Amino acid sequence: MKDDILVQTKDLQTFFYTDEGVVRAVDGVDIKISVGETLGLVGESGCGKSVTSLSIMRLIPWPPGKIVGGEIWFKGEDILKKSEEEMRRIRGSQISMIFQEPMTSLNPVFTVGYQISEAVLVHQDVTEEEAKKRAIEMLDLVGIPDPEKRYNEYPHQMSGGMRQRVMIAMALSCNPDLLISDEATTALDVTIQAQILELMKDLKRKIGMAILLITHNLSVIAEMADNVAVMYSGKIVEYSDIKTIFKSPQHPYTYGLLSSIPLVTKKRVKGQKLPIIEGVVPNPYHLPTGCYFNPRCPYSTKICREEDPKIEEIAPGHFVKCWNYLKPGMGV
Amino acid sequence: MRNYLIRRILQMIPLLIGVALVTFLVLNLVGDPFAQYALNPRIKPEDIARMKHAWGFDLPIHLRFFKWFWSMLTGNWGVSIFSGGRPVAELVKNSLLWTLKFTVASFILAFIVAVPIGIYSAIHQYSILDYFFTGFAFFGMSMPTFWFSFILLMIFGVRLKWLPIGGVMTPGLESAPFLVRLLDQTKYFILPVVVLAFNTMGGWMRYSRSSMLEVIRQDYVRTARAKGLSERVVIYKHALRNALIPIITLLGIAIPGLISGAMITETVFGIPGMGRLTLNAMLNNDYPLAMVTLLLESYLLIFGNLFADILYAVVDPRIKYT
Amino acid sequence: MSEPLVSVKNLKKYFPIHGGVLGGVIAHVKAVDDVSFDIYEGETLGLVGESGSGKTTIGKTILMLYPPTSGDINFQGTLINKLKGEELRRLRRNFQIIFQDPYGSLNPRMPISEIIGEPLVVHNIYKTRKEILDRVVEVMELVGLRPEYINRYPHEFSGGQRQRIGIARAIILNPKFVVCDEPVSALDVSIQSQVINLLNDLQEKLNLTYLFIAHDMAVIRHMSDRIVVLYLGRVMEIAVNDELFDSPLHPYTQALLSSVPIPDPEIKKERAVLQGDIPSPINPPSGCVFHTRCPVAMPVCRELIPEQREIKKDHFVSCHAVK
Amino acid sequence: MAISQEYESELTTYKAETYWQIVFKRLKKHKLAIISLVLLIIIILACLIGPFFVKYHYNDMSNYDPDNPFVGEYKPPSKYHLFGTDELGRDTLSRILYGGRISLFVGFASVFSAIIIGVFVGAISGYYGGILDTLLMRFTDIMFSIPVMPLLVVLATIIPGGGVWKIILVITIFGWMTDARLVRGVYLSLKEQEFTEAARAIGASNSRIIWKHLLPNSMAPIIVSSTLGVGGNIIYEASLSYLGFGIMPPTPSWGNMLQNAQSAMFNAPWLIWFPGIAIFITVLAFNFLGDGLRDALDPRLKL
Repeated sequence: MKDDILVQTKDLQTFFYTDEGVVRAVDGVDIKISVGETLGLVGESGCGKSVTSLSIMRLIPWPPGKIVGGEIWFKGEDILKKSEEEMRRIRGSQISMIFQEPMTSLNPVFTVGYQISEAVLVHQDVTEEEAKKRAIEMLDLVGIPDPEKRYNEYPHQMSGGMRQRVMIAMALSCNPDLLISDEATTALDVTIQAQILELMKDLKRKIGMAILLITHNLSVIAEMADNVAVMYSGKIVEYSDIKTIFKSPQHPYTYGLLSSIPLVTKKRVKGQKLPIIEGVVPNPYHLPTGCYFNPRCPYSTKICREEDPKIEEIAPGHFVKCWNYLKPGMGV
Repeated sequence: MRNYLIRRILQMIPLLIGVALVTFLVLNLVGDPFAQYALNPRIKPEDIARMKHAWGFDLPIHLRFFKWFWSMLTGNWGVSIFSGGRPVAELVKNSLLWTLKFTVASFILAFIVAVPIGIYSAIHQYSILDYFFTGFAFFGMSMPTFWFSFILLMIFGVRLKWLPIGGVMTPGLESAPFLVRLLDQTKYFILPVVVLAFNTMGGWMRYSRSSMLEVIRQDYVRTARAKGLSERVVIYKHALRNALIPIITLLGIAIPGLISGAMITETVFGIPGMGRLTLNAMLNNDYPLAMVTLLLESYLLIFGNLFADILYAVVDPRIKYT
Repeated sequence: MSEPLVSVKNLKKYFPIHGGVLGGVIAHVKAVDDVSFDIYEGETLGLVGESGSGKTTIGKTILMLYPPTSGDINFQGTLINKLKGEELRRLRRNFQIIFQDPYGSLNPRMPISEIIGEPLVVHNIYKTRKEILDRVVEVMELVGLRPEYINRYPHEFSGGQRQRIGIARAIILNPKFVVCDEPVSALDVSIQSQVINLLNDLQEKLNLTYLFIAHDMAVIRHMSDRIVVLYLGRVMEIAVNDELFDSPLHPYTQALLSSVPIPDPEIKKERAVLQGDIPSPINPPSGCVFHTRCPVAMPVCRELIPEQREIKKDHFVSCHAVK
Repeated sequence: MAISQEYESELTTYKAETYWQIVFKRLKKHKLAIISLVLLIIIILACLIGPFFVKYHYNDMSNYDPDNPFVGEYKPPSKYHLFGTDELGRDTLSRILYGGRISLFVGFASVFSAIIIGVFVGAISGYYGGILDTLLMRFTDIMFSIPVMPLLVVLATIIPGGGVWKIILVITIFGWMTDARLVRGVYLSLKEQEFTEAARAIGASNSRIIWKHLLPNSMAPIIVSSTLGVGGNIIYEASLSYLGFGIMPPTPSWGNMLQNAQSAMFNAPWLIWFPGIAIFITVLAFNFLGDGLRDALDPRLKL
């Protein structure tokens, strides 16, 4: 098992230094992704899931952001120790990334075909002709009809779903070992989202890359991921395989999230209330003492307010960061 | 693209007429310019009558406008009495040539200095050089053109005596070989060109800087980095291509400033250009001439803007298909 | 069911597109094209569709925020599309709207006392400032905002709280009918359920009628009594909640439901993925607008616009293939 | 309902700074803008109060005094005349202070009146759109297509008189278009925002929306443009005066003090230096302040 590990972060810390203070956007995150695994990273806005992925790419913009601690191991090497030049050779070839906003993520002044072949050209020793051929191949692979013609189109001539396909084609053009998908389907319509999710599953079967799937949508996670990490205020609060998380979540936050979302499969009972998590996500400049979730937690006790719990392995492969997991009366 | 161009050109027509109308009204509604001519003993009454007829002053105002506008369009601009009866067209031609020569020179100078500096400042935001250039830009923007001219004249003309303190060429060189004349001309043009360029540069630097800063923040720049492109390619290819698109509009934006600045610079340095011509026409109440120059300067501006818009459409692929 | 509270008949809303050589109108965005439905007192009518389906446009046109291109909007026996100026302004106290964007829908330069209290000022409901403030406090408590925050500005609140402010503004005049335009889609997951509960709670307490617009099928299912499914500005299907989810008849509804991911890893469903993109509403397909993506399209679908037929009781479908 | 009282205090209370507190806090980080602000206050106060404290009236022509070589025409700076004297032997310092009043007044007043016109035209045009908008904007385009300096010269010639008010009028006539376009642009984008729709939905009238909802939200760009505008107008006044079309002597302004200076270049350079520096420093300060305000009021920084 151990040799299979593709990416592993150890106590990763990425902070943002702003005028109002320091935001500990990612504060001691440990995740690992094995070869071919899909890890879902789930959390609400501002929990640090995107910052985690940008840290792995080492694309945190300084100022104001900076990776201040921890290690990121990729294929047995700490990429935080690599030079910018070495890192550049990894980006786009071994680790690729697709983003949330398909409308703004492509450069408006270059053709989509050129933008794909550019990725091939920087990483592979090929001629421009071959790169173009590869780009057209990729466009075809991601299901864009008439790829030769589409090659010469500009992003503004395409729909959001098509652009996201182009982004995927670009990301996969060098056969990466890891694809980071940062809310890649969030901005899309549900029938288009279904297309893209199917495409990603299909490509994964064909290419076999690992995926770090970042989303706030638990349903997408349920459909795609092998393992799940739940983030809250810059920390991982629960980490397990997909079935355990959905069947017996142990952290009150995970439980609250799962039970509060309306279900398309559930019959409506008029007037029935959804279970809710009270309150709002804490202000990153004024984090509560103790466990960050304690002000919203229905099971909060004295220790929760005073001390932040460590993440613990409560069952093989199931990690929870909570003082009170599985305690009687928790009702989870 | 074709539609865009045709639309753009068609939109210009009401503008051209409107500007002519405003120019006409401003200079006509105030009173009868010939009343002042009549006080001048050098002008014969029959000349006035002839001119009144030529300019249509015996017609109602709207017909007079059309008559005037038509004669403007057909190049039938008449003669200027205050310049010894020389044809207006000839006066304007000479002046326009001088104005174009030195504004185009300073335009190019400003562009090639300001845009790279602006881009550099954006890429190295908050570096020492960025601060220096920012200071420099504000310096240029805050300096009254004529005062700056005085200072340069005092230093390079009066104190150091390196450069002439006015005029456009050394007398007696009219028939000298081309190279000698060019060198001579350059000597006379250095100060006015620098002054005028300096005045425009500041704004351009700030504009290019913010345009580049805006682009650097965009998602597609992050995509380019995520692709593994080197920082050089990310900045100079992906970002710069996009940043240059709004900078092109500078070509249009800059023209009014250049024309205004030229008027003052011409006065300070004694260049017989359009600005000076307008000024003298106004000082002498030579309204017919002033109307021509004002109209021409406005049209220069309108066509400059058109040129900038066309260029914009050429570089921005998003416009081609709408 | 009794008489409808709101009745929409053959509503069309086209937005002109300017362009061409002379900058004239060259085309229209057919945002809403011949839509009819009724909303009954006390119910929640769900309006669901993807982008370009015209759901938001319908919501705003019903409230006369955009003048309709054609068609009638009947509110309690008054054709409000025929009203002008002052008459319409007077009537506005009866129907209100809750917006999608909790940031853009509150004026950043107004304290929330003014934002929430403005309807009272505009309609001259209360005369003194104290009366207005008392009423504002009352409504703030009703939507779960602490009255101490009355003098604060929108930027001091989180997204969920801003949405509560928007809700307070909408209900302060005791309207009968409220359009909820994607009220939770911009909110975080954990905040969505709070706002959903609040909306349900207020409906019960104030006897509100909702037109609930959303693109999220799960939220629609939780909220609505009846549901209208839209595609490219046209109604595909109208049915009662359970009926629609258990036995959808229109191929589009079926595909839409099948596209929704379900938060249960045990269910590995076989989904019927719709091919192709949503066509542009500027130039929608002829005949049935869905035929370009429809798995059961027939030649007739390209030619004829299907009529809205009542297949079962209270179950309307616009499809040639449904018998 | 919803939030239990116990936790709420921790959940919600962000800092309760007002908009202007935040703006001022951001502005304070812009060192040059703050220095400029202080400098401008000093300059304005000096021009307002200064003339009461200087020894010479701005129009006093000090007579030739055989015993004192520092008094008379074209005298360089000395302890008698700190900034020297001009061709008529008048005290340059006194003229600069008094002229500053005129120049600053012209700058402020013409910006103010241009804003009134510009806001009105822009607001109507942007909010109502349609034919009205087309007509107003075509007119704005036309005015924009006539180069400023030549137009100023023409206007200054044909409008009779030579006083301060005329110059203000002249500068206003061409100055309102920038504000009109600016305000129109802001209104166009604000009109699409949901809070405007919300105001219409509750039944607010058009004039209430235009003046109560939209105007306060367009203050930021107006403030920036007026700050920069004051500086710009001071330069316009100076340029006009230099060309001989501005404030007429004997009233001093920074511009007309420089009018005769070109001929004094050889023997009395201080007559060029001091008024020029006054204009330069003042305009520079307005530009820095405007730039700082632009950053501090940047609407992209979410509130």
